[in-house]
Amino acid sequence: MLDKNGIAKRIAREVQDGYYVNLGIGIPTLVANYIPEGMHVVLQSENGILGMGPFPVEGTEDADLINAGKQTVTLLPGSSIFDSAMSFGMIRSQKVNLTILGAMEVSEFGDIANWKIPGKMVKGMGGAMDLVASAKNIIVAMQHVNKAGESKLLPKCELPITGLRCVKKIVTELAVLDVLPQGGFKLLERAPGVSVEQIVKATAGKLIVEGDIPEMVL
Amino acid sequence: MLDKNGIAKRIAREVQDGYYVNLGIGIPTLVANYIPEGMHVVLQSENGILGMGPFPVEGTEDADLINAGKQTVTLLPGSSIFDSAMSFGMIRSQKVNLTILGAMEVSEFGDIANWKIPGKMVKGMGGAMDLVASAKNIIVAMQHVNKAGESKLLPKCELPITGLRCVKKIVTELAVLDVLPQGGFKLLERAPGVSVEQIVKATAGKLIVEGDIPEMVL
Amino acid sequence: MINRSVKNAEEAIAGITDNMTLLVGGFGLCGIPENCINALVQSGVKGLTCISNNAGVDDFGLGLLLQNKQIKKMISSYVGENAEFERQMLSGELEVELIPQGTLATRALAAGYGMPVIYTPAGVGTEVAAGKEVRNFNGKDYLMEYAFDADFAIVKAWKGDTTGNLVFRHTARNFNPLMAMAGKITIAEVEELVEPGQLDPDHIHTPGIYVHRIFKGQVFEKRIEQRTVIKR
Amino acid sequence: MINRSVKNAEEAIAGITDNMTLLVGGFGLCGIPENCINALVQSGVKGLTCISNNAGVDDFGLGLLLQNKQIKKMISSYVGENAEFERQMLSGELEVELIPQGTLATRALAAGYGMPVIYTPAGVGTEVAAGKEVRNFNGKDYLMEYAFDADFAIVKAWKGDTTGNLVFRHTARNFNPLMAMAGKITIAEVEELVEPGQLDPDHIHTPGIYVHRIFKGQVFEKRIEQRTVIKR
Repeated sequence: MLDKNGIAKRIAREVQDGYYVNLGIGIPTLVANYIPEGMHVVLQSENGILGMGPFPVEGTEDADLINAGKQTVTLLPGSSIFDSAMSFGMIRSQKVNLTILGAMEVSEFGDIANWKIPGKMVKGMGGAMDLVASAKNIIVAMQHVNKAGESKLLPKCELPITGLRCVKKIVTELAVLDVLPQGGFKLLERAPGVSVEQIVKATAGKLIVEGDIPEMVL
Repeated sequence: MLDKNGIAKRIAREVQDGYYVNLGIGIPTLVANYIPEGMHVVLQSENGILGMGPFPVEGTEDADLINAGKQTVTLLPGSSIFDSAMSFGMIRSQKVNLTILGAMEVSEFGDIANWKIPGKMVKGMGGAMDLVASAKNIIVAMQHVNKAGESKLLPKCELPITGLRCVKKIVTELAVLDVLPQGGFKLLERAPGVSVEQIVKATAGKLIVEGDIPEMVL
Repeated sequence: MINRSVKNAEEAIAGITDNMTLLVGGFGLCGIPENCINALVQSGVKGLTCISNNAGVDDFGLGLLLQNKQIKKMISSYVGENAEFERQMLSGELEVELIPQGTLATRALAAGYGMPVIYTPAGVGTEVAAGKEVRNFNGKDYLMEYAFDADFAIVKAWKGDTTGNLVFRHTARNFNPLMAMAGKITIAEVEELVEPGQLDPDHIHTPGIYVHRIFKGQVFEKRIEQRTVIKR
Repeated sequence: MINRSVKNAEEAIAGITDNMTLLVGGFGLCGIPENCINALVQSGVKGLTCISNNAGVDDFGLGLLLQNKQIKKMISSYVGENAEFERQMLSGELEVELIPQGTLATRALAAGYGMPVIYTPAGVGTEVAAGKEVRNFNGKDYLMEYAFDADFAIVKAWKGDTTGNLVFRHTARNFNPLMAMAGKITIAEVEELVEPGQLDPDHIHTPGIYVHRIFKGQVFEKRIEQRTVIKR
């Protein structure tokens, strides 16, 4: 079973040299910590940065320099700043290679719900609907089951959806799964110490298990 | 009867303090020479300048600094440079207060033809179709009759049109005329030494002459 | 050159009256027009519709107008971190329209560029699509979204000149150039107001033609919402 | 940082093959990708469709490709000042599609911003409207125009860094940032190629994400088409 950092570490292996990557809030943000040295990756923050760097050293933080999570950040050499129309322009025109974000639910067709729980205060979708509608490669980082122990990998999303048929891959504390175009979660890897049976039990949507499922390498 | 500079001088009187103005090629370009000292006007060039200045002093011309007529120009203090999408964006959103351009024909409904003569080499419309379709205030500077002696103020354009119902005012070597929304050229002023009869004779479209027509003041 | 400078925030907001629609620049608390917001609080203008990515926090930014019940409706993409907002929203005092962040940005761009509508895939198949035209281009569905139509825009820039040219600093750019282009009347507050010729024409983010009133803000608190740092 | 620099124009244009569609930056002879054009002449690639505001002059710019009969079709707003162009057009060797300048710019913007179509009033009621959807918004008619869909874009910038960030100088900006955004593969030639960190992030006109190959041009003639000066 993986912790949050383990999920982030596993997702980092999906990042390729030369990628422009947009990281959502939460576990996705941690992925930046596990991108191998020497791999050239540029982080996009949808409020208007390419080439986002780490948090600033105490005392150097700048109110004019924040990320999409409103956290103070830094700029790396080669970075650029642009307005929000251009930022979503490059997202919409699929120049960003990989989008990693969290989810409350994912359906076996790749629908995602991650912005609204009926009856609770709704804060808004921010840039999530734009990202999921546009990105060609979306990986979801999330827990396999919710706090009530119910699966978040469902035949159909029950919460209001954020986008249709967009999630390509899911990494949870238990497994790595592809979402197949024709529907279904194809099990690719088990987390260390996790059995296929555990994953079957935790997955409410159609799970496809073919042959031996290797344990993931981190 | 006015010469080209006279037409430009008369049009300059239509320019108001605080205006952003786009000047077409030919007579319209000359209008810049007659804007009164102390009047604050900003010239827009649709290839991407606000605050265009006069031609450069010999030896200081810069290949990277031209106007929409491809002539070398200068920048005035307070100028700005932008790309062609923003340039036509500000034209389309009617931020440019006044557009002055030449024409081959204008109809009594304000249709304009100024880009194409069938059978002759067609060079293209450049930015003219965008300008006439978007500008809220368009003044045409042209000769009242063509080289064959035929009126260019017509009931209907015979040449391929550039835009519909867009011209608000016309200044020729003979007269100043408003184009009425309901159709018709309303005669406002005669050029020095020109009689109403001369203007009637040179105007093929519906001409409206009401009361005394004053001679223009330059 | 045209001079579009005004004395202060009070003079700048003249003409903003009850029930108007305002476009407001900023992302979170970054790059918000603090001085204009404070002047609006002082003016007591009511029934405002504010189009802004966020709604400030309880005691800063648009939160101040909310506290004072001057806002009737918010059109935003994300409105967390604001208890009074939540209270007014849940009680029905405040109308809230949530729209995707890229849609918000592009509807402002459309207004500034004279495009009546834009098509975006954001929100297709979701409740955001309710009542909107869906159209398929090249096998993909898009929603038709209208350009914003607002009375005033208030934005904040780093530097500006008296002709209205604006330069933004780092991510304080965000929605500011877009809201500036989209306003029928655009008001810009700047940290530094200079004479024409002091800004490089090639570095101007918002040309002065889009800015109708400009002034040097009296105070810029520039509050940080999430101070995240690495220990020395 | 990602390194997108290539050695020279020859390496940069690799993969441009017969019958492809190219977006080409520049206005008149100002800000044209001279080095790429020269390399394309050398390459002998044929049947090109070029989307460019103008078509160069007889012996410079795209005129060189025309002389060499490498262009099948031009999509432009204005094509004067070119005798060979005129000859090929009148003889039917060269196909020409004339479109309004703002439409040209905005169709490129649309491609770069992932918008399938835009609406513009330019050309309504004219022969440009033939076969196009006309739609009325707020009492005004607009034409629906499609985003460009081109294989490559070739642009010219003043400065660039190895990650592909571009800065343009004066009116040599023109269509260059738009064509750069619109290309599936975008090639930029620059007068000065610097290391990441040497360009101010706030001054970058085209972020490197839109630029796939960048190189320092060998020679920039930067010819002036209409030298208009005031005598000393």
